[in-house]
Amino acid sequence: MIPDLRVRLGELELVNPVMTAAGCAGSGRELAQFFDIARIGAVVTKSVMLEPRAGRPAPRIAETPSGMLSAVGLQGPGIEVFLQRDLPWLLSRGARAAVSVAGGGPGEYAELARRLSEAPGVAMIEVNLSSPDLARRGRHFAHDPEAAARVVRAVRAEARPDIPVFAKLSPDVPDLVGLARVCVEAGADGLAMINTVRGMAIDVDTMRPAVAGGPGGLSGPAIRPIALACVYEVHAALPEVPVIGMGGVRTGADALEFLLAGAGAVAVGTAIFHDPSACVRVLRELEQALVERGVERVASLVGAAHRAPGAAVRG
Amino acid sequence: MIPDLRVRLGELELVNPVMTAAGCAGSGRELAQFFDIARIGAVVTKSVMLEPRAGRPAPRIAETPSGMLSAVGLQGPGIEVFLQRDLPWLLSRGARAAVSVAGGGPGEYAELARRLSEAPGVAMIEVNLSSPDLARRGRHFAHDPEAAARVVRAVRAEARPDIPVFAKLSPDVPDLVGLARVCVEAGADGLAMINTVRGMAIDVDTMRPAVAGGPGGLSGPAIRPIALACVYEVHAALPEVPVIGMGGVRTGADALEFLLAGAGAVAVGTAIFHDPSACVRVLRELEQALVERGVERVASLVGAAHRAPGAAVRG
Amino acid sequence: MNDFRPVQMSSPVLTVRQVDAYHAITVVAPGIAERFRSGQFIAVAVGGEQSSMLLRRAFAIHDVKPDYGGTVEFLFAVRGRGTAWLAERRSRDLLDIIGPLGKPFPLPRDPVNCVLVGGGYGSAPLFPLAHALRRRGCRVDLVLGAASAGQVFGAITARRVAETATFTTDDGSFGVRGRVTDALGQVIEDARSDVVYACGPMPMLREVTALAARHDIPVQVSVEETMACGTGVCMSCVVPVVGGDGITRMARSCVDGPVFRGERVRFDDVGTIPFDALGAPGWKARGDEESPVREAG
Amino acid sequence: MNDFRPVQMSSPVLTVRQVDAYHAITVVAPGIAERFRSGQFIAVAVGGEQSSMLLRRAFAIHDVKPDYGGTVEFLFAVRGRGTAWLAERRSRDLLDIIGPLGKPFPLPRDPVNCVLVGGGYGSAPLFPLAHALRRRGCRVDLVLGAASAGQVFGAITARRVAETATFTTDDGSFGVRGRVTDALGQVIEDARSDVVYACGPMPMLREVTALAARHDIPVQVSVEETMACGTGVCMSCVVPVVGGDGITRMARSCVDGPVFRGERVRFDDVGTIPFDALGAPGWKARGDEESPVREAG
Ligand SMILES: Cc1cc2nc3c(=O)[nH]c(=O)nc-3n(C[C@H](O)[C@H](O)[C@H](O)COP(=O)(O)OP(=O)(O)OC[C@H]3O[C@@H](n4cnc5c(N)ncnc54)[C@H](O)[C@@H]3O)c2cc1C
Ligand SMILES: Cc1cc2nc3c(=O)[nH]c(=O)nc-3n(C[C@H](O)[C@H](O)[C@H](O)COP(=O)(O)OP(=O)(O)OC[C@H]3O[C@@H](n4cnc5c(N)ncnc54)[C@H](O)[C@@H]3O)c2cc1C
Ligand SMILES: Cc1cc2nc3c(=O)[nH]c(=O)nc-3n(C[C@H](O)[C@H](O)[C@H](O)COP(=O)(O)O)c2cc1C
Ligand SMILES: Cc1cc2nc3c(=O)[nH]c(=O)nc-3n(C[C@H](O)[C@H](O)[C@H](O)COP(=O)(O)O)c2cc1C
Ligand code: FES
Ligand code: FES
Repeated sequence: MIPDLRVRLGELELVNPVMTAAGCAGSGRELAQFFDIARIGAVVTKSVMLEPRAGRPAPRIAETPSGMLSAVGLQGPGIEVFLQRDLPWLLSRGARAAVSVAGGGPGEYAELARRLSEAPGVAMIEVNLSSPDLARRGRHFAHDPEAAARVVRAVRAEARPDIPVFAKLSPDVPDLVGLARVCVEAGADGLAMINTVRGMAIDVDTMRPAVAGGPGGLSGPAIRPIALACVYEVHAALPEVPVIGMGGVRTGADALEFLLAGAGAVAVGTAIFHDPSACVRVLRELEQALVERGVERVASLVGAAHRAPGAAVRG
Repeated sequence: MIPDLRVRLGELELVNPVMTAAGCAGSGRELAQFFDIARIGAVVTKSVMLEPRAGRPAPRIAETPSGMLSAVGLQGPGIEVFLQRDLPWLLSRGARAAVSVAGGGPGEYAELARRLSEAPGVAMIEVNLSSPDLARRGRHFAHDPEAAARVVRAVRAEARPDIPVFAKLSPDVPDLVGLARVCVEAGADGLAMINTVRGMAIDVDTMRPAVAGGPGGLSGPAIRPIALACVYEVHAALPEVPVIGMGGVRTGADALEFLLAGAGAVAVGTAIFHDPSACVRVLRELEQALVERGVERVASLVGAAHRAPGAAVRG
Repeated sequence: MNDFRPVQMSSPVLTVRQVDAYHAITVVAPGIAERFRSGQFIAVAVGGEQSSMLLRRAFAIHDVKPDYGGTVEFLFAVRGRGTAWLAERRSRDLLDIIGPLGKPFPLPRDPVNCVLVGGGYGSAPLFPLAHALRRRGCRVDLVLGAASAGQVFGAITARRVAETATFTTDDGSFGVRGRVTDALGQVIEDARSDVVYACGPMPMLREVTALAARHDIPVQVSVEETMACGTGVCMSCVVPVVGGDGITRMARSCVDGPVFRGERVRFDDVGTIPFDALGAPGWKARGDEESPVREAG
Repeated sequence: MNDFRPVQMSSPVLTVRQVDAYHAITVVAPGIAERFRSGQFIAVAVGGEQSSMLLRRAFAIHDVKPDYGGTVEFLFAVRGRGTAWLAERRSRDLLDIIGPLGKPFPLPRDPVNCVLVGGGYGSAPLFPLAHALRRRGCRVDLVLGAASAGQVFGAITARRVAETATFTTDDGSFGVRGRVTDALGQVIEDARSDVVYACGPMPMLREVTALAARHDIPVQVSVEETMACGTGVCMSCVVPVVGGDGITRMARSCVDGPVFRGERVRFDDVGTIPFDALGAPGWKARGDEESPVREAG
């Protein structure tokens, strides 16, 4: 038996449920040295902004137990170069290109959505809401449901109607389910969660924060339980809303956990730094796990952990 | 050089800054098989309630990367047995006994504080605010600054004036600094942070939540970066308020990280499950780290990561 | 009690062997070997110093020997991450071990007839028990079961230490087809057993306990509940157990057990908090005045 | 470019040796050995399958040999958790390695005079470079420095591969007391060096670059910035580097380097985002119309 790996997240149809997490796959070229990037469900780009961006000073990362802290600061070439160079390259390789966008206010997000809609081949737009809101002294949009809604509405209004828009949520918010609901009401076709968790490490030799500037974002397997709780909770509250689950996916079993919690697809982030082939390995392991369990369609597992104990998984 | 390990957290003076975290040291007897419990700064008890409590059904725990999920449900004997059996035993061994309390409402907390104040030898009362508030359909007190303040006020009012009261905070709150401030204004002499982080794991064989009942509390080294960010942030906002730092302390270097972030003392929790002698080992390693760095007084390091780069640590 | 308190040690691995479907590791651990009484277990740290696995793994002690000041053997089936790591150990590696842990099997004062029932790796602790009972002049009969032949542990040794050894497998690939309880009744009658000792999965223990009750003989069971620390501090390993006072408590199987009197364990309620357990939700209403001075554990 | 792309492999450890203050590990890694050009490095996963350490550790390739289809040697000082784990490997253990990574040292077309300057373990990649240069008929002089005698690596080999080998130690315990830059000027003059290659700590590279500038000869430096992936995807290893167009970009030292032309690296601004770097805060205001079509990397 070869399991059917296709998944459908609303209008977003994918050949399989494994994608890269935003900001963890370079431009795609780096990973293409290790595997054929057309084999995975989608390549999610790092968050593209209107202008080029230098990011934050080094040291930008620190290793933590089963995780890492990072503060890259969205270094990137800007939408111009992205559209001229990175997007065409991804498409030329047959990859499904999902484009993450970040901006300083709803206007910038809208402009990005418009530019992306003019280009052919954008499979999905992921709205990174953990970008600092310039109008509110750098607080993340995700911290303020109103601001998040404005951004999502702006993107949805400007994006071509056939391009699904996913809102990417941070777990560090007062009311995640509330925020999720607001984003969906503002037009998001689905949700991606979770972004990194606020954290910090201190270098005991220099006695200063290990990542320049102090706090950073915690990612990797360490945060998987947190991410799973978020996905589970949001799926319980909004079972019809497609969710891309992420946070510490390293193996096929981890991906399975997210699917069972309610994610329709999963993204692999930090694990790529450890194993550049992580996405295809996760896919292979997931397929194997389905075979072992006699599951014919991966889609049948989505949200299964919410069902009554013993309730059969529809093959 | 033998470093001076004494610390002072407001009125709470400790021979050294290492203590057990609430709920992770049994009744004290279990650990006393492995080391002399009088050697550490304090033994913090599991949260005592008015009545005996059976806790949550098994499986109560699951292992996660560099962490664990737990949902023990505050199983315990109740204050009566605690005062008759556990507290006298701790004192007979020369331990400093810090008593964590939990209740269903301010009245229960107050009653616990009163009972503890009648007993001799209680070094500190730690108010576990992550207990479900019965008046608000089981939401944690920590989720509502008003409710948290009522509890802290009630405890402070009933506790003997010479017993310091620390409020124990959960990181899963909308505004940690705000909550910290409210607790201090309500009379808390200090803060203990962090309690476990909300998380979840799914058993990929049974396809059900791995911990009975679904979500659990994530603890262990995985959450250390989150805990450090909380301590750093609260110390920055309220530098005069004593903080007991915890969350993933496993080694002396980890303890040092918390001190540098602003904690006046540290508590060891999950690491005890791995190594029953963890507290004394952490203490030894911390002492060694001070010697290596030529630091004469551990107290001089508290909050040092906030100082300007290069600012000398006062020996 | 001080003499029996567990010790934590960094123990060199002496040998790693494959025994049927199991791996057997022998470590040099004098302090543990000398304190050991049958039924006790060890808790092993897995994954090395920078391991992502924080929780200890519990294994019954299968054998202790006086060599090298004292060695301890345990055997295990590869199940998850930790046992997979253990299976890769080589001699001279160090293992961080705590033991001996838990309450041992109580031994009868008189030389009575004992039947020992094991399921899968649950057989492991029965071998040192058999020796201890034999030293007291007891008759020992063994009933060992498993899913199939490869998982029946220690068949040869079993025949040597026991008066009779009966084997059952679910698939009939070795010994009698069926479960240990299908064979146990006959053994009890033939051997005129006075007491049953059992170790294995919870459902097996429940049936053995029921069978012993029907034969009106006492039974000691060694239970297995998920453990994280093994030392009594994490409260993860609880099972509902009825105390001498008739009150059910959530007892920690690592320190209050793993050996309990079978009839005291509320097998049907494992994985729940029975409504009448001390401190269960609503419990207070029932017995407000009796002020219980003991808790679970 | 396809022929040079890095490979990921599970490589058996052949030998682990102690070399002065360093550990040297040789692994069997044919794919890496055959692609290798001097200056490239490998990224090693540490801690085994259930490791709590997620990030790879970068090590310069010190030697490749054709044995066993191709072996790769690297050497390292124990520094933190990962190198401590590596130091405990034994032969036949498997290491998960990616390589060869990064841009190699560019080799001169003509047989010119080259001086190679190494600090501490920064000497490691200079040995294969020396061989490659010698094969092209270049004169090679070596200047190797370290804090003290034990950390000076490869003194004997240095004397063999190089025309002259000069050693410096901060404490004077071996060779000349002082820093490599105290000796380098003289070597450049004596050897009439046409080009400098340097690998070592950033401050050393900065001084070597300044010195080369004073002698008006080009310098290639191999920089070391904290790395997490080694493959260009994490964006952690950035240094400010001036491009051919005069624009400063935050370049990834793992894929755009680790070898850069010395004068292109803004050593004084390492650990910052220079205000005039492409995309720095406020950068837009300065050059709004010139629409830069290249980014960092
Ligand atoms: C008192 C006692 C004695 C035991 N003796 C043996 C023995 O002699 N041989 C043997 O093969 N097995 C024995 N077990 C079971 C053994 O502890 C588990 O198989 C082992 O912990 C699984 O570890 P893992 O890393 O493979 O699985 P994982 O699933 O990765 O383990 C994760 C966590 O769950 C706990 N856990 C998982 N399964 C069990 C289980 N069945 N019982 C207790 N904790 C569990 C582990 O201790 C660990 O903390 C015993 C268990 C107990 C409680
Ligand atoms: C291109 C390059 C080549 C190198 N070649 C060698 C060599 O040949 N021999 C040698 O001994 N060392 C070399 N280093 C340094 C080596 O990578 C670090 O010493 C090592 O990563 C430290 O790991 P750890 O586990 O001991 O320390 P930890 O502090 O535990 O490492 C934590 C994280 O920080 C990163 N890190 C820490 N220090 C450094 C550093 N100095 N440079 C880059 N990343 C760092 C690690 O890669 C890891 O991701 C090289 C570094 C680079 C960038
Ligand atoms: C170095 C790094 C860079 C990231 N960049 C982005 C980004 O540009 N946009 C975004 O939405 N998320 C970004 N993320 C967050 C990841 O997409 C992902 O949500 C998070 O890391 C959790 O997944 P993981 O544990 O698998 O890494 C980044 C994470 C890391 C570690
Ligand atoms: C099994 C378990 C039981 C706990 N019980 C309590 C408790 O009774 N009261 C309390 O305030 N915190 C309790 N905690 C939280 C710890 O005291 C501590 O705040 C948290 O685990 C983080 O520290 P750690 O990572 O060192 O474990 C418990 C944690 C665990 C893992
Ligand atoms: S295993 Fe921790 S209390 Fe029993
Ligand atoms: S180390 Fe990851 S991009 Fe260079």
